[in-house]
Amino acid sequence: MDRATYDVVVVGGGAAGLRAAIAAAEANPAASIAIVSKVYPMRSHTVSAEGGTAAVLRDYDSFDLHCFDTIKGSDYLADQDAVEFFVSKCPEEIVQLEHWGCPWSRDPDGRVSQRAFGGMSVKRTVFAADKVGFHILHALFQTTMKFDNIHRLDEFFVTDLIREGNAAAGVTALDMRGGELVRITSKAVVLATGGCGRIYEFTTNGFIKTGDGMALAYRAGVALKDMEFVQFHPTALPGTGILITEAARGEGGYLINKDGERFLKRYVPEKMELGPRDILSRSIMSEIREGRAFDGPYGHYIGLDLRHLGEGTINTKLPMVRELAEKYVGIDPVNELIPVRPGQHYIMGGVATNARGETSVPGLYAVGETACVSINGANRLGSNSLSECLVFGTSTGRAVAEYVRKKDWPSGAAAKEAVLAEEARIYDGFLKRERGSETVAGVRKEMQQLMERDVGIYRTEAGLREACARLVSLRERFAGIGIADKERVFNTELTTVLELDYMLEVATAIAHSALGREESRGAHSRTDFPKRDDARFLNHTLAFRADGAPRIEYLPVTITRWQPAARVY
Amino acid sequence: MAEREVVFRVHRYRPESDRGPTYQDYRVPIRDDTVVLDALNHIKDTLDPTLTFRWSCRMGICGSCGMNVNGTPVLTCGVFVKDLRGGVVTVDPMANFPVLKDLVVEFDDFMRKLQGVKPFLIRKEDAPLSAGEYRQTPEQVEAYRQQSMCINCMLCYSACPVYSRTDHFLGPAASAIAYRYIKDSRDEGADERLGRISTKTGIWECTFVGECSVVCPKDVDPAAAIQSLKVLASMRHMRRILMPKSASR
Amino acid sequence: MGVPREPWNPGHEIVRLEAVAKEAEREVVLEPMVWGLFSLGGFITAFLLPVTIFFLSLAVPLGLWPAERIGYGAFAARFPDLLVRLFFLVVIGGGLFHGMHRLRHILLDAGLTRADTLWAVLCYGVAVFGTLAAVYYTFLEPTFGWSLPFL
Amino acid sequence: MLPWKRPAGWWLRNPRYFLFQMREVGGVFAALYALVLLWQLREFSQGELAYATFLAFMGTPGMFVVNAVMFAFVLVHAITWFALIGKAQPVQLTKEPIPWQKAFAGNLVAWVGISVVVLYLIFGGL
Repeated sequence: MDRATYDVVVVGGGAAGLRAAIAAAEANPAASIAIVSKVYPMRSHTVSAEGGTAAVLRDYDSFDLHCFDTIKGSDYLADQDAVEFFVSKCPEEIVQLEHWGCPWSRDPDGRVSQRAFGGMSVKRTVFAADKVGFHILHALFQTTMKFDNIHRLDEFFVTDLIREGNAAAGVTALDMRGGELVRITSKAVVLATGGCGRIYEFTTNGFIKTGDGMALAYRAGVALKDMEFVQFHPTALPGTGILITEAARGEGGYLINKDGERFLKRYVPEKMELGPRDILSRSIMSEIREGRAFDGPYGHYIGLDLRHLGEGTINTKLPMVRELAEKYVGIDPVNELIPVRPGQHYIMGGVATNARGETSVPGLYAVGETACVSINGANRLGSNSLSECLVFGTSTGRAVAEYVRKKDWPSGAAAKEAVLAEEARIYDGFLKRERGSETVAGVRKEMQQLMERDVGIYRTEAGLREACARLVSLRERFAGIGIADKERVFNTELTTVLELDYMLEVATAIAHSALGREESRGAHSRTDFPKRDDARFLNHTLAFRADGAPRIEYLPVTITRWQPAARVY
Repeated sequence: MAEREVVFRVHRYRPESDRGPTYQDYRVPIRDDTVVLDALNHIKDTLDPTLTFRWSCRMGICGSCGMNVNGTPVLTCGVFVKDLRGGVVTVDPMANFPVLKDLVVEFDDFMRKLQGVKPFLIRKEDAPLSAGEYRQTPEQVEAYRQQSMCINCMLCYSACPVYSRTDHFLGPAASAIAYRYIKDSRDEGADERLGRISTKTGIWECTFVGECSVVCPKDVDPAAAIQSLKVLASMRHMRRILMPKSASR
Repeated sequence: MGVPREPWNPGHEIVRLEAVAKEAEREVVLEPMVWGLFSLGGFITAFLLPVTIFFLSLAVPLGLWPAERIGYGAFAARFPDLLVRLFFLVVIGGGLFHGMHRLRHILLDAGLTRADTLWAVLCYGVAVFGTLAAVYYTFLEPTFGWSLPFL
Repeated sequence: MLPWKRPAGWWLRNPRYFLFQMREVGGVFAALYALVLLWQLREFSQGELAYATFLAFMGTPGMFVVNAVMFAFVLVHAITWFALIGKAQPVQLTKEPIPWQKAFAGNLVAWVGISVVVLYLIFGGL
């Protein structure tokens, strides 16, 4: 039961968390900032982002156009004031990262290159070959090493928020290597734990993306906003779910059905392969349903054709695509089609915040995929999410630096109680459980299959009701999970149980939010309500944790200059 | 796809109950596309939930799942079981690091060394953001691209016989990252970094075994980077002897 | 290796930059020099030594050349040539600095790391002494009145 | 937390480690032969008789075997060295880096050329 005290605790060491930590460290050099992450920061899932990050840098482009693309892509559910703020801040984040050493791909004149991306009207996506997330993450991570006031607590698994009065006052965490439950007292907490893709069976997300931050905020009474909007990326490798970047299409790749036809001409004739992700994923599902897909050991798939790009372009612009295809499916994209199918990729929803990352709890902030500001609305455009992490990472870091300047230190009394309660819950509750009737892998698998089937690309009222009911029974079965590993040091069985706990929380919010939205908008596609319904649902969904089912409320979308219109590509 | 069973001999070490390491055998059903990490996850999910290892992205970029498989350091997400020779697959934690539990090792030592080489751009004066990006041609990016690919997976340290005898040796990955910044046309910290790596805790222990570059999953070629650093450091040293005044530039 | 875990101390992984900078001040002097000589010696031996061994030690016993090609007379005829003397000096010095550096590292690799200072003194001592001896025999040895051409 | 102990025969565990050790030993043989050369110069300076005795000793079958072994190891050293210098190019002379295989081939050609020149200039022609 050790303790530590920091002005700011940032939970999560991905792009958003690191950017927030650096911004806070710069804005308030007197403040001490801890990055608390359940993995070493360079393992964070930002590392897997491939395609790029959007910003208006050239004369042919404009802030208004980027705003419009983003808002149209969001199916008019984005808050337009937030989008305008976001778009205006993207360019300086690109330059900032460049100044911190990020190896952006360059034009011959030495300027940062830009490529085409789905749903973007012009070449707007900055990239570093196709390892953009990797380079951003390592540039940010290595830059944090410059700052004396940024401390890292690597491999600390956060179990709960500490509150004093109403305000956030730190976190309790498992020091995985020491095997201790510890309290980390702070004036403010920033949640930057990424998304929750592991709720789904077929996902491009890493094992660590279990919605921890969302669940922590949700339990603290903060609303989860727009959780029904789950993005399915059109091109993931069947079986593993490894992501094949949208840049493959941005650089000119085709999607082909088994008849060798570029079938997108029937769905998005204007944009073809550069249509938004929600529409492309549904188009692929239609092809599969109508029997025009290939058949493989992991079900139906369609082909991503890069052969016409030539070996040179593939090697310079898409080296990782080639590496992944060769290494993981034994296919050389220079000569063969890459098998792909849609897989869960991103969640537009998240902890309800404003553009400064503030939640309804004083001192509690959220940023990145964990948060919902919202700029992504019902469907995020490819390459807006890394920019989102950077822009709102900065604004949140600055906001929290300002907040802790004025805020008094918490007394610490609440922290002592909290850590005792957590010890009872985790050590006496979970760790002492003998082999129960259920295993964590079994319950997790059922949840994933359930979400994939009933809360996936297509949804119906019957399916969603079924999902909500079965999540309740899964919650009951969760209580019967036994833990075989009784050791405290690096107990990954224990942490996967805690992660499943978080995931069930978030899955429930997703299913109930989806049930409430009786329309089809962006990534939320109800076969029983196939039309967008602006009269009833030009609103954000807010899900509050409550006994039994979550309480659902609605909040109007902020419209500034772009009136909702039909979304045709 | 046909299934068959393969025996996995897995290193176990439970710090709270074991005196020393042991091996435990598991029979795992294998298909042609099963990677070693899949087998470990099969063990964890269905056979023995106490088996402990790190993993996340399973696409060879996060660097979590490095282990010694049949004695060779690999990312387990990228090794097909069907490609391994011999009947039994032996899985050990990465060599040369303290073992925390089962297949999990501690490498805070590397994190200190990484910090030591100042892995960030050093400029005499930072240009304001409003001035836009520093210009850099594609050729200038190419000069350090290879070394910028390091994912810190630690396979090179596990393969390095020099690190295994001399833990103060800076080691492959940290050296490669130092070289990456030195070769970056935007950076002005070469002298500082060469000074840092030309110390007792620097690069001089390297005997160019070259195994780091063989096991590197991202073709970073740290062995070559260290040789180049040695040349640069020697030249800097000679310059400081011959021209002591200009050396501190 | 196997450093015992410190008492829980959040942020203990962070090494303060000043501490790193202090460490960096202690640059080594010997290593860049011996490594430079080792490197240079590597080139010299790789390019020049195989042909030398072959000519002086293997070709005659193999019957490829008559014995007088390496006999006293032939040697005495070639040796006054400055280039020949330089050649011998360079091959001997290069071979010694290269080989002795590697010997030191072989000893360390064999696990004898504690006596590193001793190995360094011995190995580089032999290299320096041998090179000085080579200077003596190529340019200063008085029997035949050899001397530097400009002395 | 177990301290890791390197097994004593680590360099026999994989062929690359073994080749590395052979390369290192090859370097040591270069030093040994340098000492032989030094000895040869010393005997040469002692006059015709001493030099003849030296040559006679070097001509014995036992010494021939020793010399042949030294030659073999020095060859290993030379060839591995040619391969390595292509891999570690600190100075890039051309626009595109030269692949190490090409550098290796170039080094071999240069080596043969230099050997011929040495035979001609130092050892008195062919």
